[in-house]
Amino acid sequence: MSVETFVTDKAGLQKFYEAVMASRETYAPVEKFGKFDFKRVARVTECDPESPIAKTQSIKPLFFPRSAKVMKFVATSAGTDVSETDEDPLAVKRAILGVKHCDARSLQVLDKVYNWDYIDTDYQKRRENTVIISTRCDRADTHCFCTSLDYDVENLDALDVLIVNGSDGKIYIKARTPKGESFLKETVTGQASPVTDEIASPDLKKQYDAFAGSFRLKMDYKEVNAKLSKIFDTPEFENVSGNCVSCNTCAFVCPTCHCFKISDEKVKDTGVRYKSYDSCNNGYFTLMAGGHNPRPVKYRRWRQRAMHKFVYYKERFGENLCVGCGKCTIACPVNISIFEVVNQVSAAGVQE
Amino acid sequence: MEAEVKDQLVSIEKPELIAPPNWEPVIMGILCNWCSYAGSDLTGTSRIQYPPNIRIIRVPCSSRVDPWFLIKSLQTTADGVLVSGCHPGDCHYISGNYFARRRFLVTKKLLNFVGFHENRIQFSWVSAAEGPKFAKVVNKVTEDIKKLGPLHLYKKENFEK
Amino acid sequence: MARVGVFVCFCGANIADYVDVPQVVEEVKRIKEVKFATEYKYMCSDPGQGMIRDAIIQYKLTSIVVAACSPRMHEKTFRKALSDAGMNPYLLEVANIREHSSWVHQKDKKAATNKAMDLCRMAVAKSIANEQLHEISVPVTKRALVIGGGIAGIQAALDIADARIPVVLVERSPSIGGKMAQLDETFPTLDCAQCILTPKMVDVASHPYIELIPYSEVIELQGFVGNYKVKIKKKASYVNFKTCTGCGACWQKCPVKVANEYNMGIDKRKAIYTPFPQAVPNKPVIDAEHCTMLLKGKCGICAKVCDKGSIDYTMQDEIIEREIGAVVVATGYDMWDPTPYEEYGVGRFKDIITSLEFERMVSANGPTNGVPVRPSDGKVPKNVVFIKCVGSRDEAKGIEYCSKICCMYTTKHTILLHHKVHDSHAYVFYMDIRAAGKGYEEFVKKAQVDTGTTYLRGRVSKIYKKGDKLMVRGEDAQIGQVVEVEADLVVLATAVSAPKDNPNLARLLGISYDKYGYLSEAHPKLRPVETAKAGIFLAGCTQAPKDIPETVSQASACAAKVCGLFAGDTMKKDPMVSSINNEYCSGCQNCLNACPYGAIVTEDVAIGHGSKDLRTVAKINEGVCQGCGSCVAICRSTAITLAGFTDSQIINEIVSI
Amino acid sequence: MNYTKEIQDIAAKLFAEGKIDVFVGYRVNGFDDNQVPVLITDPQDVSKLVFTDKSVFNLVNYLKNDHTRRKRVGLVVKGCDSRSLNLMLTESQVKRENLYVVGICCEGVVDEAGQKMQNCTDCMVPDAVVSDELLGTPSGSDTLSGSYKMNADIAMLAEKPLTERAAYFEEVFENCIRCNACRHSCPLCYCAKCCIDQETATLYNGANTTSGAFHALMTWSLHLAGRCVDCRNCEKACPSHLPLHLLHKQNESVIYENFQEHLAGVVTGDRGAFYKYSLKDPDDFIM
Repeated sequence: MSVETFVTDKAGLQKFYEAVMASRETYAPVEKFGKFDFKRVARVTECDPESPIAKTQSIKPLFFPRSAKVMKFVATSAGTDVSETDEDPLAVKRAILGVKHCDARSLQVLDKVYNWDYIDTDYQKRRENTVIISTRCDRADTHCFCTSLDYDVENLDALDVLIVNGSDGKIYIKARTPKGESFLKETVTGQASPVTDEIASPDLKKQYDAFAGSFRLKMDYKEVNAKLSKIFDTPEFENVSGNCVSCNTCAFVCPTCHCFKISDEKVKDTGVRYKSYDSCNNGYFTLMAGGHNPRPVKYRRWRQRAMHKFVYYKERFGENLCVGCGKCTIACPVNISIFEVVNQVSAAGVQE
Repeated sequence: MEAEVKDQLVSIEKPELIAPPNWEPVIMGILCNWCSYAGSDLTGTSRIQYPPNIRIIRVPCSSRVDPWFLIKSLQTTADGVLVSGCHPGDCHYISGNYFARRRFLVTKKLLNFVGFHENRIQFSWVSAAEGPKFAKVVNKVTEDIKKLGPLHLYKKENFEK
Repeated sequence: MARVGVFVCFCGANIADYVDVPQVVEEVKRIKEVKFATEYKYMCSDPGQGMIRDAIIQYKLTSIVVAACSPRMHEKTFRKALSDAGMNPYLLEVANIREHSSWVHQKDKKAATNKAMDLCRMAVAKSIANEQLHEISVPVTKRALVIGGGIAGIQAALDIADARIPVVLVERSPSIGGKMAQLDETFPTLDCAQCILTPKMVDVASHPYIELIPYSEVIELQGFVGNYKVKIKKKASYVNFKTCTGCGACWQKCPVKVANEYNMGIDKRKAIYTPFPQAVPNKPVIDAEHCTMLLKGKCGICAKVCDKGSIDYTMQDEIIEREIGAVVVATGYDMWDPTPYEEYGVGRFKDIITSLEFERMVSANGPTNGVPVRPSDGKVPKNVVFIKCVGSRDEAKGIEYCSKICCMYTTKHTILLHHKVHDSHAYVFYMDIRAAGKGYEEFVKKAQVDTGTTYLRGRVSKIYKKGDKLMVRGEDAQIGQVVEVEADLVVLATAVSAPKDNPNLARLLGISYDKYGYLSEAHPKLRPVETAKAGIFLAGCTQAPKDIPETVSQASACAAKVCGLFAGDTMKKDPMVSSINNEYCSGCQNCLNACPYGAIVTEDVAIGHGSKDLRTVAKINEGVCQGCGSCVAICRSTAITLAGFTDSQIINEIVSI
Repeated sequence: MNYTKEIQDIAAKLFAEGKIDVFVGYRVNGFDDNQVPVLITDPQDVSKLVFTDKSVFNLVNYLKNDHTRRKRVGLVVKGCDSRSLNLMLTESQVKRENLYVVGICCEGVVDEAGQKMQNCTDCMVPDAVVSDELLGTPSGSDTLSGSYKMNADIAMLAEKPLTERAAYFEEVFENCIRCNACRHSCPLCYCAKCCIDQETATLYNGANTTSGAFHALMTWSLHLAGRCVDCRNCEKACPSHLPLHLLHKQNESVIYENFQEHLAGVVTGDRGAFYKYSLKDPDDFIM
């Protein structure tokens, strides 16, 4: 694979971002109330592509919106007229700046479920038309544990374009996929000069080692996977979920959670059907029409969450449904960490 | 051309949005059965004319009015709401309007706080004998809301996320 | 899937002239759920109703919208039409396109038509969420409880009992009769109060449908209209009424003397006593607070002299329970204590008395044999000053209202004084003379002429003693000067005040009372004898000060209400009442506060599939609920639903246009 | 403010005497010096308990929880927390006899950045109003008639023109992701089923749209009007860092100024402002 790499400096990077914004619809982290969320931007000054990982929402809503219109309907005595919704604003050619590695990774995980028995064409279109531009992570946040999971953070092919801060003050803009390559060809103009060599300076190695060394959380996910799959009935789930307040926010900020609910909203004769996020931690999530609820208590819902992330999804798709981004722990009002939960449960389960 | 633009109605909360030509506001009127609804009937039997913008919903008592109804009205169909009940002390259900009065004040102030013009949420006490007063109230509310222009905040069709 | 039929009425020209009815019909036909829509000249006529009946059957309609006049006008008519077609009558909705559209937008047919369409849409949307409702029928216990045995209670009890409905009459004191039994003569006719009251008292005692429980109090009331359970505490009388003949030997021999309440403490009674000679029942009771046998275990004279052996010192209070269907509260009034009038020297000067004390003195069976005397020296007074509005209409002293009867009884007192002491002279200090009532003004006028009483308009500012006389200083507003009157006796027309125990009683019964302690009627004009709680009625001064004719009328009105309530074996009630969804109720009990009728109680129920876990939730007594919906808006978790005005129905209306 | 030792002793004693099944307190969260709630059932774990000015979360939230609902609970409450406990007691959600309440005379807590929280600088009720045991020195502040401190943000926003306020709040509601964490972290949102989760189609506003969020948050704040104790659990839980206190403080100031009510939950048995009325309530805004 021929890989395009350009080298530039800080000012050049800004110009590159501007060129991206000029060439297609661009989303980037925008600060609102001290938290960064990905929004449509037209100018570099509006956004911060290097937003701190702990304060940035995931990019999931750009592919799986928090509420998506499924259909519109007009119900009159002449019949019910169901129509597709307006054009999907997320399916246009677009680029996303400032994507974190874990977020990009989450798309690869989600691809599995969206391309499974039912192909979600909306999701597909959004994926295809999106160029993901990311800056290389150089330091782990308190709750990060992506390196403990089975993918190569360094060579993530979910990123179309990777921006690397060289130790020499130089900034490398690297295409990682053919999509990224052709995109760079379109966009990068005079501000950057192409380099033919792969950037492989020992500096980068050192940088990566420093990055990998900055992780507070480390685990052997294979061991966790194996232990968890055997201890469905451990009472430890009750202990670890003890101070959970069932607020559901973990699922809403999680880059890989993909449960949803359907709701209709109608005014006069016309209505819209929405598909909106839901959470398995919600007590009513599994309530059935007849009144039966297989997960009426909190620990069972927590067990489902942990098992789905580290066992069930793995069994079906060969991947963990967790990318180690730590967003849930940061958002959690009582700082419950999925990392601690799975480790604690698997450790306790084995002792018994 | 200049003059024409000036004549155009804009939404008070979102001045960038201009009302369509011949725009007429919709006002949701929630009336208690015993005083205000009866009063509005008397307005009818007395043939006192008032603007046709109000749409009337009958409830047993002003205390039945959940602030939710006002929020929902403003979000969907209405440019303004009017809730009317019995005068203090005259409530058919003894104390209903006193409970309602508190809720109304807090709701009105809250909606105003988040950006709704206060005239979009109005209340009145109209007794069963006050047919003329009902017409006067509707006149005032309609006039007020016409001045404010169409309501765009949080309208269902407006969002796109 | 709902199938709605819409019937738009022309109302002759009333609607059709200002609303394009065919266009309205076309518009409603566009609504998905509308399966049939038509128009007619008069929907309320027989053929109009016939159209509804036919369409219900032909088009298998599930709800009906009639767009016509106000639902306050013809809702019942159309409901009946639905019933006749075998449909639940509550599946009807009325769109008010006459009072709310055609009649009020006569100058703009287009706008009126548009509005009529919207009103129809709203009614259709609401009707889709309508549910089948059924009239609530509540069984009735046909027995009434009357609390208080004054003239109000006596009249109510007799009227109800005459309709062959059993009555339980509870009186706190040993005898019925109340305040009226203390009066000498009554205005404006100067009938002897005893002469007109005692026959009624005797009737009560002998009436086969009246159970008289004297010397007792209501301590608990449970249940709801038609189905109350009352607990009555019968105080120990220490006299076996069954064997006692009322011979009087006991009280004649009793050595203990106690101030006589009946005579306002002017003379003494014994520790075993009947309140007054005509008492009903005419059996003595022992005053446990003063009887030396009960207090110290010494004496026992009454038991010795009683040849029937009716005295039983070991008698205990007794709790009597009765099932009843309705309550008449007739607890009367208290005389206001004038002590706060320090400037009058109340308490310091013996020769200042209240009007009821004066009443007792001039009463033929009173402590002074009908002659007024000065309490200080027993002399017959010559100059008597009557001061009106003592307490009444005086915000500073706490009573803002007019006591209503003082003007009249003071006039009566001037006459009585004139009769008893021919050479006396009466002065009346007054603010206004309020003599509204049949024959009242004439009575006042005549009294003024006949007695030669001096009327001075103004408040008395001070009373002080000068020798053995009292000097009454006040302003005569008519001449604008301060006047002083030398008085042998001063009579204060003290205000009527609510019984001190009324707030307790109100809480016990679950009814409301005003800031003075008077019990509150359900509506000041249209429901003056009902309370907010169904099946509890008010008679007499317990609701507000009133005179005897008014009291008697209200008592009879109560009786009529009770008889009406008991007319059938069950009561029919509108089904528009609230109900609780146990699963949603979190048991915060805020709705209990918001319900003006006390219709909400709590119960412990198990929630969910086979759960044994008990949770406290609210429970609505549909017999009591009046359907205001206050609780519904109060309930945060939407656990309460008001039939006929559900959240779904109202939101449907809101989003339908 | 450090009552770690005292609380550990109390908890140990309560377990030893068999008075409680679970003790709800705070522990240091393990990766920094911030604290998280902990539910202790094993007497040996009492050494985990701490209490300092980092003990932020309102623990009364756990009383609506399955874990504690039918157990005898010991818990630590600060001034604001105790007011929410008071309301829970008044609204029959917990039984007083099942609780052992360690009240704190609070000197204010700090946020993650170490800054004293705004609700603490404005606090009118620093001392726990419900407690079996009170730690610290009571401030002696007049909780019933002390002068009300208008929230600075409210005052600032109220002065802004309507269009600016409208734009500001539109942004707030737009950034809401409708995870309902605010609701679940609120101790007073204990409803068996929240009205916002209604299934009926026309009532339902479940979609994450700006108007849906507006509806949900407005309804929520009105349900907490006269009940909110300003513990800011909701704000701490909000993943979008929305200034949710604005809605509550606005209602609180209206209620405080217009109805002569004292602050929510200060008096046991006193219900929220919407569950009572006074004949003297303002009437001038009604035609």
